[in-house]
Order: sequence, then C-alpha cells, then structure tokens
Amino acid sequence: MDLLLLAIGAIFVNNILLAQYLGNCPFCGVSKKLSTSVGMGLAVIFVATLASIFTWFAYHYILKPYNMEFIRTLAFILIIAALVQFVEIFLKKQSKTLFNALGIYLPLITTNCAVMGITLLNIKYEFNFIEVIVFSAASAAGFTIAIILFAGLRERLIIAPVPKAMQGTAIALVTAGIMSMAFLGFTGMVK
Amino acid sequence: MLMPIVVLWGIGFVAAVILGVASRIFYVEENPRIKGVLSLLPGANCGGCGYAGCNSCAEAIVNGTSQVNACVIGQTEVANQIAEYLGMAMVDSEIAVATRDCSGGVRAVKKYEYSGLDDCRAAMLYYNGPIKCNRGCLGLGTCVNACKFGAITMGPDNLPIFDPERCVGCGECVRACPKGIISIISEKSKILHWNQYTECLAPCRQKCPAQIDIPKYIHYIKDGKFKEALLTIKERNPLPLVCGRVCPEPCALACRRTISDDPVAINYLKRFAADWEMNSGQRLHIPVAPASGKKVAIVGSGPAGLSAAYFLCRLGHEVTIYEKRSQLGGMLRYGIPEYRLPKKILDWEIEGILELGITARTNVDFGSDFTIDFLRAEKYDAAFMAVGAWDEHSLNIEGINLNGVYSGTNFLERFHNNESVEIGKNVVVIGGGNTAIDAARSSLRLGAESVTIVYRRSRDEMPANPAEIIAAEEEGIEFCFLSAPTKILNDNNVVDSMEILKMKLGEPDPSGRRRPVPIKGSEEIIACDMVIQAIGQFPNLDFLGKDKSNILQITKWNTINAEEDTLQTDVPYIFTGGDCFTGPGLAIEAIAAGRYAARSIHYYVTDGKIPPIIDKQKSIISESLHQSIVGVAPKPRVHEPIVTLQDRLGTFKEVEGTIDEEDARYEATRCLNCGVFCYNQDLEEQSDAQTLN
Amino acid sequence: MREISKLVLVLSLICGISAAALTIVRVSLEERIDMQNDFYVRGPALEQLFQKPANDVLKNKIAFAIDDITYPIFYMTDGDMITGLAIEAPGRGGYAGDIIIMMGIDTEAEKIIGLEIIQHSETPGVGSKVEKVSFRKQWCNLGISESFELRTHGGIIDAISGATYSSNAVVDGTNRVKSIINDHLDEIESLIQANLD
Amino acid sequence: MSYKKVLLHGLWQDLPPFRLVLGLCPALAVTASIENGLGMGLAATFVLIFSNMLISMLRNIIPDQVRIACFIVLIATLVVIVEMVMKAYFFPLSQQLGIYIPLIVVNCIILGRAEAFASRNPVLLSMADGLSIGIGFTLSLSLVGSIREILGAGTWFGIPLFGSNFEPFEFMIKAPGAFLCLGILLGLMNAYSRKRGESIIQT
Repeated sequence: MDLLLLAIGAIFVNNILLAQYLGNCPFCGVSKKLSTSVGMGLAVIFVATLASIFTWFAYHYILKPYNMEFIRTLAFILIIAALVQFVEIFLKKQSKTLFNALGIYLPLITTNCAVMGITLLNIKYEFNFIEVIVFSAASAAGFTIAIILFAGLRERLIIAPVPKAMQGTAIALVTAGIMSMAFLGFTGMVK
Repeated sequence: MLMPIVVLWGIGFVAAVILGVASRIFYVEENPRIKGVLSLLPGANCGGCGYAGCNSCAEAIVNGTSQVNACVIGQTEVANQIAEYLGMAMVDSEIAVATRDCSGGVRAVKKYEYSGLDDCRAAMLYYNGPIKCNRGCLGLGTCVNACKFGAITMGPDNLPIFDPERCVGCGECVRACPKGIISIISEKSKILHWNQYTECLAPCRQKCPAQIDIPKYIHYIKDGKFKEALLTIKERNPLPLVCGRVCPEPCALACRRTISDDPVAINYLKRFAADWEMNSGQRLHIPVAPASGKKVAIVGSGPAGLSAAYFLCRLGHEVTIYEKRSQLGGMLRYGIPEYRLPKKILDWEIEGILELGITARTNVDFGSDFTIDFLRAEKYDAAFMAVGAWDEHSLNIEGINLNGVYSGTNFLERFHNNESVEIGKNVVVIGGGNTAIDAARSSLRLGAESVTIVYRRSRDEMPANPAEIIAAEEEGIEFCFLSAPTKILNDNNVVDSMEILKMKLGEPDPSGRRRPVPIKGSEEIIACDMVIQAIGQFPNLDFLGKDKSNILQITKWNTINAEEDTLQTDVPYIFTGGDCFTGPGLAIEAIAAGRYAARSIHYYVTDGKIPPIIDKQKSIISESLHQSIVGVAPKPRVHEPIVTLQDRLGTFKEVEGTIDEEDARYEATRCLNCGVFCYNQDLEEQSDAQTLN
Repeated sequence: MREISKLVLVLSLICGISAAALTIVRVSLEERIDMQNDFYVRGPALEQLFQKPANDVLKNKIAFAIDDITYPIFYMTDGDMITGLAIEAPGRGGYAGDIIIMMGIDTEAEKIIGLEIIQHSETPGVGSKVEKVSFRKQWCNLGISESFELRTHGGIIDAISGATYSSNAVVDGTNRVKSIINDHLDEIESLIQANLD
Repeated sequence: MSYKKVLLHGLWQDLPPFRLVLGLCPALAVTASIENGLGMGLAATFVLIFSNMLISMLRNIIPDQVRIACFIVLIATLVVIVEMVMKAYFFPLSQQLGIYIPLIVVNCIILGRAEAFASRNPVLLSMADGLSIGIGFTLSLSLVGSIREILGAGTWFGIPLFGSNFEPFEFMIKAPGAFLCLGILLGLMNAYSRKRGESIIQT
C-alpha cells in the first residue's frame, strides 16, 4: 500500500517534468512527434530504474561507509554515463529491434537531468532498495506520461493558428505551463 | 584521504575497461559518413533537434532526411563543417529550395465548400482526405505560416510563391502541406530526377523525351517571366535554340487541347524563350554544383554528347569532350542545313555550354587518335560514348556505285565542309525522312532545276516532320510516292536516269505503317543526273575494330550494347546513349539520353552503384488521356513568321522566324495547365475577358 | 589493444586527478561547511529555544553517540551549572525520509522548553505543517518523563490531519530525545564537563 | 572567429535558454526568485568558463570513445567544487538551489559548449565563449527570476515592492508560472527579432 502511494505520488503529484522541472530539454526537443516521445519515455523508464539501482548500491556500500558523500555527483554521473553507453553498445549488437525502439534514445539520457535527478532524489529521501526501484520507475513513468501527453498536444498544435512569434518552442512552453497547472490538481491526492 | 581518489579512479578504470572491451565485443559496422558527421556534432545529446540524440541526427543528416543545420547547439559553425565534410564526400551540398510541383488551379479549392479552420490540414481532415484529385493546392496558405524564414507568400492566384533567396530548404512547408505538392529540390536532384507514374504530370510533359516541364515554362512566359521560363527549359534541355528550331514537337501530339482544337505551339514558345536570351546579349547564369573531383570523358559532341557534358558539368564533374570533326555539334552541325538551323546560332548555344567549364578537343578520332586505354591512363572515372549514327544504308540496286550517286548524310556534310558539290539539274532523292527532305531542299537552294523525292510509301507514312514536308512542297519539290527505285541507268558512267517500280500499300508491318507491295510491270523511268539516297542511317562503329583495347560489344543492329536502364555498357565505366545506342532518332531524344547517361554516370562515379528509378514513367499515364475537354473553347493558334518563297530560294537564309513577345504571351494563354486529372477550364474565361479588353 | 589501454588510462587518470582535486577542496572547506551548516540549520532553532544569539550557543556543542546514531547536543551553562540542553534527533518514519527535530530541555526544571524542526522533506502544504507552532507547542512544558504518543494511540499529542506519517515521525524523534535524557543524562553531563574544562 | 564576436554571441544571437533552447531545467526550477536565478546563473557561468578551459586544454589528449565520459567527469568535478564553495560561503542559497546544483552536471549548455566549442578551439577563446554564454544565461535567469518574484511574491531581492495590500499571484512561483513566463518571454523575443528582420530559426 505504501509503495502504491509512493508510486502514485511520484507519477502524478510530484511529476518529475511538470512539478520538479527535471528533464525539460528532451521534453521540448523530443516531443515533436508522438512516436519518438513514446520511445524516449520507455528508454527513460528503463535507464532510470537501472541507474537508480547501481547508484544506490554505490552510495550505500562504497560512498557512505567511507564518508565520501561529497563525490557522489561525480560518481553517479560516471556510473550513469558508462551504464548508458554500455547498454547502447550492447543493444546495438544484440537486438536491432530493441535498439531501434529504445537504443537510439539512450545517448539523450546521459545528459537527461531526469535520470540524474531521480538518483539524487533516491538518496535525499533515504529510500530502501525496494522503494528505490518503485520510486525511480514511477518517476520515470511520470516523465513518460507527461511527454506522451505533451507530444499528442504538440501534434495538434501545429494546426492551430498560433501567432508567428509564438510558434515552436514558445507555444510549447505555454502549453506545458497549462499542463502543469492541470497536474497541480493532483496536489493533496497523496499526503 | 586517499580513499576517494582510489574509489573514483577505480570507477573510472572499471567503466573504461568495460566500455573498451564492450566496444570490441559488440562492434557493429557503421556507415563511416554517419560517424564522420557525428564527430562534428556537439554530442550533447540534448534532443533539441527533434531527433533522439546526436547519433540519430547524424544518421538523418547523412540520409538526407535532415538538414545540415539541424543541430541547435552547433549553429552555423557546425552546420558549415558538416556541409564541408559531406561536400567532400560528395553528397548534395547545394542548398535545396522548396518548389511547388502542382498548381491544381482554382479547381481544387472549389471542390471544398468549407468554412472551418483556415488551414489546409484541417480541411483535409474534415473531408477525410482530398475529394477527387489527390493533388492540387488548397490555397489556404498553411505553408506560408509554416515557413519560419518568410520565404513563402500567397500569390494572387491563391498559390504559394517561393522565394529561393530566402528559402533554406528546412522542409517545414513540405511537412505542413497535406497534399504533398511541395518538395524540396536541389539543382542536382532536379537534374537527376526522371518522371514517375506517381507524379502529377501534364500529358505533354509525359510525352517529351527530355521531360521538360512544359506547363511551367509556358506559365512563366504568360507572366512575362522569360528568364524563369528559359531556366525551366534548361533544367532539362541545354539546347533550346536548336530544339526550338528543329524539334518535331512530340509533346504537341499529347497536348490536351488537340481534343477539340489545335495544339499549343509549344515549340514556338520554346524558340521564343531561347531567342529572348540570345537577343538580350547576356547569358543566363546556370548554377553548377561544387567540384566533385571526378573526371568524365565524352566521345562525340552531338546533341547526346553535349547534353551529357552539360548535365555532368552541372553535377560538379570535370568534363572533356572528344570530337572527331573540326567543330562541335555532330549531326546538328553537319546534318541539319543552314536554312533550318543557322550555324551562328548553334555556335552561340555550344559556346554557352562550354562556358560552364567544359573542355573540348576536336579533330581527335576515337580508335585511331585515342583509345579506351588512353582514357584509363588519363584517369577518367567514366566515359560516355555518343558517336551517333552516321553511316547511310545503301540500296542494293544496279548502278548504286555510279558517279553522281550520294548518300544523304554525306551530301549534307560535304557542303558544310565547303567541299565542292557539283549539283545536277535534275536531282532525285530517295527516302522519306528528314535527311531526304533536307537533302532535297538543300539541292534546290544550290541551283537544281527540279528535285524529286522518291518514297516507297504514301505521304501519310513519311517519317519526316510534317512542317518540313509542307515547306518542301511549297518550295516546289516534287514527290513521287509509292515508288521504289529498281536501277540507276547511266550514260558513260554518269547517272542518266532511274527506273522505279510502283507500289501499293498492304498489311501494316510491326512499326504500324502499311507495308509497300510492288505492283508487277509498273516500271517507269525518270530522268535525273544526280541521286541522293537517304533511306536510313546506322552507327559507324568501325573505330571499335581499330581499337585493340576495345572490349565493347556490338548488337545485331550494329549499335553499342548497353543496359537499357542504366546505359552502362559491358565495360562498367563506359556508358553510351543517343543514336549509337538506339539507332537514328530525334535530337530531343539524344538530349534526353545525354541527361539519362549523366544521371547514371553521376551515381556511378560517386556511389559506385546506380539506383533504379522507381515507378519510372515510360508510357502515358492512362488517367491523363481524356476523351473530351469540357468548357474549353477553341482559340486560334499563332503562326510563326515565314520567309516568302522568293526570298528562300537560292539562299540558305533561315526559313522560319521567331514569334514576337505579344504572340508568345498570347499563345501561352492557350495552355490549359494540365495535371493528370485536371486542366484549367477557368483560364478560358479569363483570357476571353482579356481579349475583349 | 593500444587504443583500449589509452582509453582506460586517460579516463581513470582524469577520474583520479578529479578526485584528488575534490579531496583537497573538501579538506580545506570541511570545517567551514560544518560551521555554516550549524549556523544556518541549527542556529535559528537554538535562538528560539534559548533566546540567545546563535553564535553564543553554537560553540557549546558535543556529540553523543549511541546505537550507531550520533546526536549533536548543545548546552547552556550558568557558571559551572548546566541550565539547558538542546538535543537533535532524527524522527524516523516520515512520509519522505527522516524529520530532524531539536528539543530544548530545561535540566533544572526537568521540563521541555520547546521543539524545533531542523530539516524535513515532507510534502509542502501537508506534511510540512509539522513546522507550525500550533503543532509543536504541544510539547512545551511537558515533563521529560512523560511518554509522547499521538491521541489515536492513546497519547496526548494531536496529529496533523492528513499527515499521520509526518506527525508520527516527529513523535518518534521526541521519544528518542526523551530516552536519551532519561537513560544517559549523567554521561552527557560528564561529557559537557569535560568539554568545559 | 574574433574575440568580440565570441564574447557577444551569447548575449543575443545564441542567448540561452531562449535562442539555444538548452538548460531549461534550471531556468524553470530555480527562477522563483531573482536571488536564486542569479546564484544559479553565476554558478553555471563559473563551471562553463572553467570547463571550457579544461576541455580546451585537454582536447588533444582525450580519446574519442570516452570523450563524453571525460568531459562529464571534468564538469562534475567543477560542479562539486562549486557546490562545496557555496555551502561554505553562501549556505542559504545552496539550501534553496538544492539538488539543482549537482544537476548543473547534466545541464546541456555546459556539455554542449564543451563539445561544440571548447573541443575545437584554443583555450582563451573557449574561456571567452564560456563567459559569454554564462553571462547570457545569468541575465536570462535573473530576468525570469525577477518577473516571477515580482509577480508571484510581490518582492524583489526579498524587498516588498507593493505594500501589504498586494495579493501576489502565487501561481507565478509555482511550476506553471515558470513555463508560462519562459514561453511568453521567448515569444516576445521572437516577435522583436522578426520585427528587426533578423534571420532566426525559431525552434
């Protein structure tokens, strides 16, 4: 039950994109097409969960016992970068289908603050191992839901008669603002 | 204290080892060009370009689905580097510009009684797609809004107008247009493109061997935009001055106006546009792609050779023409008499082609002066054989080797070389093609008292241009139809008279013409002192025998053997086309072959393989053949100025003239601006109104 | 192979050098960061509890470790007499991690002076209400021997409606402080005396 | 490429996060007040200048395959230094910026400039580029921060501006306000550029 609440909280109430402002670069860049955004979202779920597990172990079994919390940023990003690159190389060789579905989005994820942000939040909230998996997967799912919804909006948005100056990213940001307002409605759903 | 250093060093070490080993084990072969572009991209993988990371973006750029300036971080600097990199790898480095390839006229918009959101895509969605014509502009101007560079404006006729100066070829308009009538085309891809069944092509455009966009240039002429009109022609035909004079206009046969009216005088219009340039005293700038570093040799400088040279040069390759005779032009110069195509004009046209940066070497005979080995030693990447069809078939009759018997091409060539030709009083020309008529009309101009053309079928079967036949008749040339020569009689080894046998027409032969059947005992004698036989030509490929390094195969029709789809011969780097591949044909067919060969050669020297043309249009698209045209009133066709009979004879002055600007613009309004399904009926009312004014 | 070894060498070298640089910075700034942390995080709480400028109290600090947890303890003295203690403890079981509380104790009157929240990550507007005075003042003037329980568990503390987890965490923190005072007051006093000398 | 051009391009032509649509996360997350925006901007500027410097210095040593990893490590090192310095000297600010300081590591601007500029230009020029982009970023963040703080809290640098009767639109300091504010600013900038006839690519 607690885990369910944790998941719902992470997906809706504290949506990583719309409430925590993490992962906004791909949010604007990759959301132009619905198909790309689905791929990106799924790739983020995969990598965020994997990265959270690795960084959690690194933090609790290496950094914390030896009192080296101050290098956690450095260690985490290195782990994420290496992990992502490894998965990419691996997928490219082993499964062309999977690579085309997820793999091509992997490079985007190295510098995606959503993934790094989730690993840092895991530490901040002092989750245990199970909670880490649930929280990171749910947060990434929140990212996925938001980006897919947004891509759907943007596909319709091209047809809309938008003033010239507002076309493109400008109207996308305003739309994101309205979406984020909608997500504000979830506040208080989970305490 | 040391712990953090050790730990981080350890993580770095492990990560590097895993990655290093993994990249070895899971190594995947990749397109080196993608890798090259990737190394130029910033690699931040920010996704700002809309692609999933720099790798996908690089792939898209290399595959041409994205522009070099796709990267939002890199900006111009990186875009330039990528362009430079790809330019060296010889991918299209020109700026591609948007064009509209179908107007659809006002008709398309009338189909929709629609008052919804002012957007083409919304209109399409509302009606579940286009109503009848699957093309055609809706004219709501979504592309204008889509353009971020202000390069598109809505014209007065509710069609988008593209400003090539401002267009960067980003493709936003292409994505915005729901009917797919906007395309991003670079000069190169224009040259490399061939008609496809899937396109919206006016019948004339389907029929023209060179696939000139006829409605487009006529439309330009109508608007007084002669420069644009001529550039449209020159996208497909480097010899508009020549074709404007000698082309028999196959396109006019397909003109939809012929259903109830005379065809549009397409060739007059082409000639008008071409002469406009020549008379303006200034040559139009023809864009040439950046140098590719590839060398191509062209053997023969007839229409096929010149056309291939022109298009290859425009594609960025270094071209050298080798010509056996002393001047360039091939059959155009030596086979077409002055009164049809003045040499001054041909010179001006050829000069313009050479000025693009083509080297020409004359008086070099392939086979004796240079060989295939020589071409290879000179490091040519490919060669194009366009040696034409210069040998005349000879009748197998008695007396054919007498003095005073000439072959048509030989006759025409001789007096261009200023060799003395002793012209007879009574000249008989055997044959019904253009060469025969040219020989006959030339003889008349040289002072022959009577000229008779002997042809074994009737006038309707004559392959010569109808206009030529009419002109010949006007000039007083006699025709002796349904007659075959049986022997040439002599007096002291000099031609004295000729015996002919009368024929009647039998069953049609495979070419569709009715077969002549001799009538027994109908022999007649006609007096003559000179005989010119012009019964058909074939390529002279003797030089192949002289060249010991030759490995080219010859077909049973005595033409060079080659793949029809690529024009590639048995020697992969040698291509052929024109008369020496197809047998004698029209100049415009040779010009088309030159461009076709240029396409194949371009792909061969850059990519190594020649992609097939998908859905290549070979015959007329059946939907474009209409039974009737509704709402089109007949409208008289212009006539070109013709030199009077008295002024013609005795001189080689050009017979036909060029129509003036007023006539040209009037004639252009006769064009129905057809698509596959549609034609512009409404144009009639407008032009009638104009005429009334 | 050469390529891979170069790759390994460069990456691990850069990592090592980075770590070295960081360690140096860390060592030279460590003390200042701790001071800043005390000043900004605990300072305001201490000012509230003892009604004295934070700088006067911050230096009176000892650390008391028990059961693997280190409790920072601040004290006030009047001459040699210890007049007040402020004990910081983590309250386990918050909605989003621990809630760090600090409880002030008047050692003479054996009473609670006040309760401050040092740090929490609770949901803004819900769990964050633990910071409200109305919630915290329920501890004021309670004796240290009393046991703190939420009313729902038969105690005297009113939970914040909708934020049972957060309220529970605070209760947990205060109970830790209570048990330290009850069981280890002597040890703490001797530590303070040692510090004073 | 002249110094003047490099120094100026980050201020309008490539102004992040508007022209270079990068680094949106900090631009949205920490701009609830001008103080935070300024702090974040300065921290990013510091990292930018020095990461450009280091990467430009090492650009010929780093092998291609681990390029990104090496750049990230260098950037991360600088970020952690900034984080510690902030904690030691600007503690309240570091508390407010929270996890967004470590997230400078994954700010696309920094890696983007490292790759696009520093990895192919000499040291001093790269530092100039970092300075230019950094100042541009700081100014943008301060502007967004000012607007959101003034409208959303009625204060500027914490100083009340409108008196006690002012009811701030709290919406502005929440997430939707951040998106809206950034979107509208970008629109205005585009409108101005269009009016001046600049050839811009609106992304």
